[in-house]
Amino acid sequence: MNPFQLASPTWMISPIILPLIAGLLCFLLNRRTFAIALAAAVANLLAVCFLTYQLLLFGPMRCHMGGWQPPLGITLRSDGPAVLMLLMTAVTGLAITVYARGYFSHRILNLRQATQHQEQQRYFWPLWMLLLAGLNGLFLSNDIFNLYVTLEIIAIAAASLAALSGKPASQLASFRYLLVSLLGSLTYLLGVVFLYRSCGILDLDILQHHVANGPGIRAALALMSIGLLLKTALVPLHFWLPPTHANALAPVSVILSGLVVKGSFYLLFRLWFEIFTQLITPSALNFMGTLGAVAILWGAVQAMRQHRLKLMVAYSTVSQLGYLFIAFPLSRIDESIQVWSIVIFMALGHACAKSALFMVAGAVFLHLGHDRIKDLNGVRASLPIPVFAYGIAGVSLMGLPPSAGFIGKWLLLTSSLTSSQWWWALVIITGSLLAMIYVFRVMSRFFVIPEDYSVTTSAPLSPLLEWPALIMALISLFLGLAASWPMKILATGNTALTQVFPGGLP
Amino acid sequence: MTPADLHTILHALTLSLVAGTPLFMAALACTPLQKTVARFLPWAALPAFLAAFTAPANVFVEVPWFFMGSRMGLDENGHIFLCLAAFVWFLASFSSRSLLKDDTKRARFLVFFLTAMAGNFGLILASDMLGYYLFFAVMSFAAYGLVIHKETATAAKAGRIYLTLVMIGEVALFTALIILAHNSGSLAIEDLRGISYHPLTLALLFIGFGVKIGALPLHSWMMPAYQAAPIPAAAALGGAMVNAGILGWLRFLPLGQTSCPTEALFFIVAGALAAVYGVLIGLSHNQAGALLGCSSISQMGLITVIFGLGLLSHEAGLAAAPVLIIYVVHHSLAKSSLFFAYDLAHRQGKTLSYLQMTAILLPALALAGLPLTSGAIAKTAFKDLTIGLGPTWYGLGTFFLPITAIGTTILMLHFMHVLKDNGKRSLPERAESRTIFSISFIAVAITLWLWPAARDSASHSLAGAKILQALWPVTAGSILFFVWRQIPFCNKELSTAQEKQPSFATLLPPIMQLLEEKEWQIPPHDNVNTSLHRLSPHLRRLEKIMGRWKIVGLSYLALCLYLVFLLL
Amino acid sequence: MKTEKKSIRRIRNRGKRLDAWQLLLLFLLLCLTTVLGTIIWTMPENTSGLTDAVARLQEQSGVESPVTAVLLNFRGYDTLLEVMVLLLAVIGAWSLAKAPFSGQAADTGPVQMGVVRLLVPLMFLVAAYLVWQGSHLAGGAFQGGAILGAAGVLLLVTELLFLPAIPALPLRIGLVFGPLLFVVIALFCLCLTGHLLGYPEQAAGGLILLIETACAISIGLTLASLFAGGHPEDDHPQSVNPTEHSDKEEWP
Amino acid sequence: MITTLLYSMTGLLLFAMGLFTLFIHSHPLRKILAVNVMSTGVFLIMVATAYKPMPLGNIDPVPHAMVLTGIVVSVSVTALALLLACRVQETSNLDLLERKKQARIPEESRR
Amino acid sequence: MNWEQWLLPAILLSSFIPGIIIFALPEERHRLRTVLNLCGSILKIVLILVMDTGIYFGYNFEIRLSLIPGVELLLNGDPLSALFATLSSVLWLLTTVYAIGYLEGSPNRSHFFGYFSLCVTVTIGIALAGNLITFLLFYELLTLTTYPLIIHRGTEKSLRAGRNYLIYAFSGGAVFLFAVVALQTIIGPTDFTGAGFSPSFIDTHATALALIFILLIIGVGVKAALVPLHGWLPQAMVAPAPVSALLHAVAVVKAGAFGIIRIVLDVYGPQNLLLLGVLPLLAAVASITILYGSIRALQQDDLKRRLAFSTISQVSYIALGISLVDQPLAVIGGLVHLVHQGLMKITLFFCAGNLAETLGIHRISEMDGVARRMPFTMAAFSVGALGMIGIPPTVGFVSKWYLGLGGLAAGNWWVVLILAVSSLLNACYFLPILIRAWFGKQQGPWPDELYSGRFETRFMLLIPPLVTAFIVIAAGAVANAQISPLAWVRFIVRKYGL
Repeated sequence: MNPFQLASPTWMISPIILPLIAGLLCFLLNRRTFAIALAAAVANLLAVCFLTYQLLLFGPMRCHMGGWQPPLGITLRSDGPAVLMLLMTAVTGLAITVYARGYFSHRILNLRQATQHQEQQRYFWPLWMLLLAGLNGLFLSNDIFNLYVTLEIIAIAAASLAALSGKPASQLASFRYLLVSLLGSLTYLLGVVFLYRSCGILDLDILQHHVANGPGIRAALALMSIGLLLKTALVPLHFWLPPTHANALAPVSVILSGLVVKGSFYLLFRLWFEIFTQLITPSALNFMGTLGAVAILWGAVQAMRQHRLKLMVAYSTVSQLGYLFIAFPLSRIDESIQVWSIVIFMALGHACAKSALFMVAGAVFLHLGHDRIKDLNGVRASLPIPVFAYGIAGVSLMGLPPSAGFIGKWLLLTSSLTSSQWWWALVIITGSLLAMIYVFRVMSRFFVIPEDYSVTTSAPLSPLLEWPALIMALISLFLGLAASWPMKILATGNTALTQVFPGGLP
Repeated sequence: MTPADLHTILHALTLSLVAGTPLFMAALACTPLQKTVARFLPWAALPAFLAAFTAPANVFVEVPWFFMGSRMGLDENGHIFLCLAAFVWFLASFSSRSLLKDDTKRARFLVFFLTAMAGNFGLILASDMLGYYLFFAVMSFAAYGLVIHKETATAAKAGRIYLTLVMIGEVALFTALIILAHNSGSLAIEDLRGISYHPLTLALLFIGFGVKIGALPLHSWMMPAYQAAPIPAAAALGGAMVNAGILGWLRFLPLGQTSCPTEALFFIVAGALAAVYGVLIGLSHNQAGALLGCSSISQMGLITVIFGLGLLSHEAGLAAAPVLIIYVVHHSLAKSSLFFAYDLAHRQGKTLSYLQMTAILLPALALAGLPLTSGAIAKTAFKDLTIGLGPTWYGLGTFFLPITAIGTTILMLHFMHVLKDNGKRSLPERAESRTIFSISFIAVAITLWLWPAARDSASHSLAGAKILQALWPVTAGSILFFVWRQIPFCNKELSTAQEKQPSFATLLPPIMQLLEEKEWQIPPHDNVNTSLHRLSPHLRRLEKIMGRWKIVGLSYLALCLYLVFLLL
Repeated sequence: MKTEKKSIRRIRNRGKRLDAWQLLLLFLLLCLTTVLGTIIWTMPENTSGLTDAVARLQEQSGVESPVTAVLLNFRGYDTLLEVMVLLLAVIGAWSLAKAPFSGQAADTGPVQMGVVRLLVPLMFLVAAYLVWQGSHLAGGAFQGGAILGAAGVLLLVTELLFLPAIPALPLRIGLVFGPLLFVVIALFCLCLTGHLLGYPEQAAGGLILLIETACAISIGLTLASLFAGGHPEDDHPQSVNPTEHSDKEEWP
Repeated sequence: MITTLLYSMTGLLLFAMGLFTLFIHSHPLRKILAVNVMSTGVFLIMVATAYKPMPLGNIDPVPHAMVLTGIVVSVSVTALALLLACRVQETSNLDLLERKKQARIPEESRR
Repeated sequence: MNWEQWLLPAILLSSFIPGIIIFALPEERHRLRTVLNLCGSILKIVLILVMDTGIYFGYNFEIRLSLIPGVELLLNGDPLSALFATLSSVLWLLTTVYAIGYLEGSPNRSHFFGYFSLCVTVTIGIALAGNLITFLLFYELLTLTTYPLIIHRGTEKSLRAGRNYLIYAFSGGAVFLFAVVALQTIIGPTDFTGAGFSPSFIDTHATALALIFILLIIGVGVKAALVPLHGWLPQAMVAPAPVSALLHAVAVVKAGAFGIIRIVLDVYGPQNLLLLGVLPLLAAVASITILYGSIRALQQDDLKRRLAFSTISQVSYIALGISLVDQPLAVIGGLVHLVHQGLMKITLFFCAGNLAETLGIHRISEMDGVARRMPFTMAAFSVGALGMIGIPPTVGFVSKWYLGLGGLAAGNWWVVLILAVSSLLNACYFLPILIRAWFGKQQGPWPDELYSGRFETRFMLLIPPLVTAFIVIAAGAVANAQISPLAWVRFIVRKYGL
């Protein structure tokens, strides 16, 4: 079979291989690293678009690595959710790549520490490219052990990136992050062992049909879930996230908050709602939902009390992740499928909005040299575009229409009410209100223009720092208007989804 | 275009000119043309005259687009009232022309004066409820500007009282009209015939128009307002605008349609009390304007009584209506004449000559019902009405009417007395005011005698018994007045005693106190929300504890165990 | 006073006795272990895993050792990513700091020198053997690479080799060589057979050996680099002020 | 059978011990070691899984491969963690910093 | 795709695009900005008039965009939306003119006018919304776009006001969202059909539907400033005068009131609401608000605050009228007051802004004799104030008249009582202002006289209030004509088949 023809599933490897090669080249070569990374990011986006097109044409596909069929070989699979996550990663990734360029260029302008900043940039590109490859691998992989390896790639790359700024606080946070990641990975691996011991199968498709009802598998699911929860930073296991995300360099924060946490969550969700669906008990779903609810409230309350912009944004991530978990108990009624659309919308919306927020935070930081919320007065005048982006992204976080966050929240609310679990709806609504408070606490500062305000910073920000943020924010806003497209992708080949919406899909 | 069409158009044009001319002039007064407007001020009333004499009766022009569907036209009463109003306004504007020569607030006066005039004419033309209400309101509010024109403290106070009462009246009238419109299902005044009146409606109507008339509990604006307003404006107030209230009652009360004896009794009692009260309170004043106001209260009390009588029964109503008209014509002419006399005295600046005094005595004592005057005709008509109503009300005509006549005589003589030494300095244009007074004097003297509708009463009043009956109260009053003049303590300056008027502004403070700053507000806070601010350290500590490794371990293990437990 | 004493006691007790939280932790841990242990205990042991599948396809893998077959052929993709993990670790390590560099010449005694001289070539030899042996017995790139790495560590410990002193570019080439070759071969296979890492059956053995050799070298270098703990002196892009590092002898 | 169990239980115990150390001890080196012990425990269970008693035939090579991969990963992570710990130790006292971290406002970078 | 469909987005874009361009314009380009603003608003008026005509002649304007199943954006031009859209667009033009004059020479004008245009876009969006979700969308966006306007001055006070506004508005929005979702789970799509949902739902979900109705009203009641939810409005007075004018007359408060109308007439439908029996509650709240607002207004010395409380009071007339939904006359009164209140209140705010901007007068106690200095402004103010009291022939009377008739028709005498008391209270707090201004004697110099020129104030500031004041009288005087707000409202009511 010709691997280059239109219907070939082999195209699936391109989102993995392209950044991988780019990462190797970035490390190998000294010059033009940005060009390589940018090319890879663009190529990745094109590849993912192609995959989407393929998916819409031919439905879900599997790619057997090395031609070996499961159960022995490793399989990649592209289906609706995976492609959507890939799209999210690719778009955000491109924005991050551009933004990082602007960020580092701006910092290198500061001659005193130019060498250090150049070093940071030098290692940023390979790490970021490999991380991208790892993420894409995670979304595509259909093999439970291969997933472990991708998780590790992500963990190491992410921890290294988090420590990149070279400041003690970030290194400490990164160390902790690494340990937590390891703990999570090991717990996950232990689960894998249990699973393999029970079934002797690593391929998810086969597992899905061969899930025996034994305690081993259940323990495996529990262990894998806890490991992934740890990596996803669900309250009470979120302690590592805010310092890590807040102390990293701005592009890194964007990567960590926008993409990395989504990876582990995606895996967790897939395990629960695709593979081990039969094993899930209502009480377990409710338990996850409760944790999610606690996360929403706790994260929001913590975000409200922060004095630094980046910490606030980081805690908002903690809070927003909770929404993803609220989807768990709501799945029961709808046979666990509509829940996909909820999660996807929340995740997409959050990824875009949070990227924008961290980009703005980074721009503000570069502009002012600090990000203390109470001293942010008047930024509007000097940084109109980032402030605008902040506002729009904030709208998405708050779940106001027409953002993607709104669609997600709408679906959540609808599900919670149709299933007569209105208490989740209350939590969701409260969460949005708290989000409003923390978003606008900063927003109002941006708008105050003191009498004696004058732009004091030396260099004007490059457009590379401003526009990616705005574009991401706009995407998060208008994704809601274009919500039927993700729905269509999600539904492709998913018979269950079409059953849920008997009236037909848009 | 047929002649009929042409006729209709002409009719409509005339009618719209009636209110339109003053309005247009009012608009012009806002421009630099105000001097011209002031010069041509009397001409504003001319279209009204024209309409009153030429417009066919009971031909109505529908103006569906205006307001909420308007109807304009003149019925029989309308002709009379319009004529009367036009006359009074004409004289008043004539008189104010000179007043405005060098008034800095000329434009303002002109605007209010002309607007009030337009309102007054308009309401007479309006033959639908809302049109009436519209022009009534326009007139009432514009009159406020006349009352307060002098901008003195007393004027301000008079204005406040006037405005408060006008507002109460407007609201009451609004409510009454809504109820009427609801009950009749239409806005036309004719459609009110035959509907049943709730006592509440009657009460609201009483209040609504009673304010303008000065019916008893609502009278208190009259004295200060008549005193405070410039005299021509006061003449318009007392001679023309008061009639708007009467016309209102005439149109909206179920006079001659239904009998409502209880409410009628209320009208009668209130009117009778006002008739007496006006006199009594008048004796404590020694300002000419205020005195005329008191006299109006008293006279309007009598009119209220006539209304009360008319409400007693269907027949009574039919009988009362012409009496009312006669009385209104009489009163309004006499009262305006007195105002012009006051104006004359005011301007002349020195004591009036005996000829003048005698001339002024005519309208003054006409109010008291001196034989051979219009007052005698009106009172005769009144008396005839009471006689017609049977023994119950007979006493009203024979006993009560003379008493009020005595009172009025005293009051009027007091007025003359006050007038005699009122002027302090000489003002220009005495001649003009003399002319005006002469015209009004002639009007008072001859109108009712020449007027066909009053012919019966006129001839009645010439009967010897009637003359005697009318004469003795006047005589008695005069005697009493001179006696009263001799009693020293009665002549003290009483007029400064101002009445306390409970206005809404004074009623409200307690409520306001009650609500002061009770509004729920999120307490102001600088940085973080208050409660959160207080909680902040705790939250931080908790978050820190949750970040400790052993706590993390605990939660990790607990979650792990629990999940295993849940899944197993 | 009292609180002081208390705090002193607390400080003294720290590390010796477990406080309530720790006891609770221990308890929970025991519970979890017990539960998991019980599950393992009761787990039915009837699955043969993928043994049969591997045995069935062993022929086509091009190597005799089942582990190597799984590692580099059936699940070669895992290994590809795993090599990336190693590389990532190096990049991460390099991003953290510059390798410590004393700037002093090695003060090596004769015994040490002798041992090194003896051991390092031997290690190279063993490594080569392990890689070659990987195709039919236990062994392979990782094992070989580990030995190579150990040799590097030995050199580093004896300060005979200054990793930081090696010009960055060759070092980077060495590090990337294995992974890059792996990827290139994988893509090459893609062109040939239509599958990533789908070796043509006849060339499988050779290709696997090629990959293993390359990877072993890179892995060895990787491990040594990790031990060195940082990036070489001149590893940054367009140096603002390129500092000439002293010319120390690189090989004894 | 019993062999498998023995190895598995040992592995589990190692995992638990590592876990305990990771949570109780604050020194970074101990933590890193604890994680290593844990991973060793997991690998042990995995290897035990691969062992098949005679009737079933050969050992299972897949877990072997997995363990190999796992070891490599573990090595990489350990190396990175050690370096990170060193860096942290170099710049400041880890314990002190951890205790004070929340109290003061950390600065991302000084310009 | 035909022009009927594209007209609605075009209407939205006619202010959205200028808004975006204005954001991008540098501060100094005020001439271009002015041109853009005016062109946008005039174009919008033209388009809306086209729509009005089309609606009158029975064209169907509708465009839908389905997001996900159950969530559909629907723009729909029906007579009711035409009413609100026309009001908004006309007043927007005037406010724009006014704002250009008002902000002459002040900083951050790009920013201001950008949000200003967005705000109007969103308001028109609310008008054109064809189902509850679209309404919700624009309703929330309205909060967002007005917030920067409220805190435009950037002082601590305005920030506090802005924060309160946000908390109120978003809490309301959250409740609204919850209610909308709950409603949709029960009745399915919530398109504004004009008939409400099928009565069969009442049999099954009576309690839930009643509760949801209350929640919906709370949700929109925050913006409509119904009494326990009104706290943000007086504080929001720190905003510049054009913003206050916009907030009170056109955008925010009206959006809330419009929401109430939509919910009652379109979402639930009169019949269902009568069955549910929740309308008396709305009527009671509206009545309390009317009285409370008036009484609180009496206490204020700050002119804008007094006007703010007056708004609270006046807007509830709309709610009151709508709550008597079985009486067409009351509904007419409520609906027409939507327009009338807007006209009157915007006049008052323009005038208040003129006083502040020209003479620095903010308090009523400083207004003695101001009419002699600024006769035209005060004349306009007086017209507005008399309208508020309900003096004919202003538009205020027309609304009150219909409300009263409707109340009586429903057998609710207390409605008339409320109207009467409220009129008295209105008089109590407006007439003293007029008296001071016209007949008071100037006490010393004006607080902060900023302008002296040919006219009493800047030309751009003078024109809008005079125009609106003229409309206040004219629209009242020709209320019964073929083209008047009242006529259109009658058309609406006929369409709803009341």
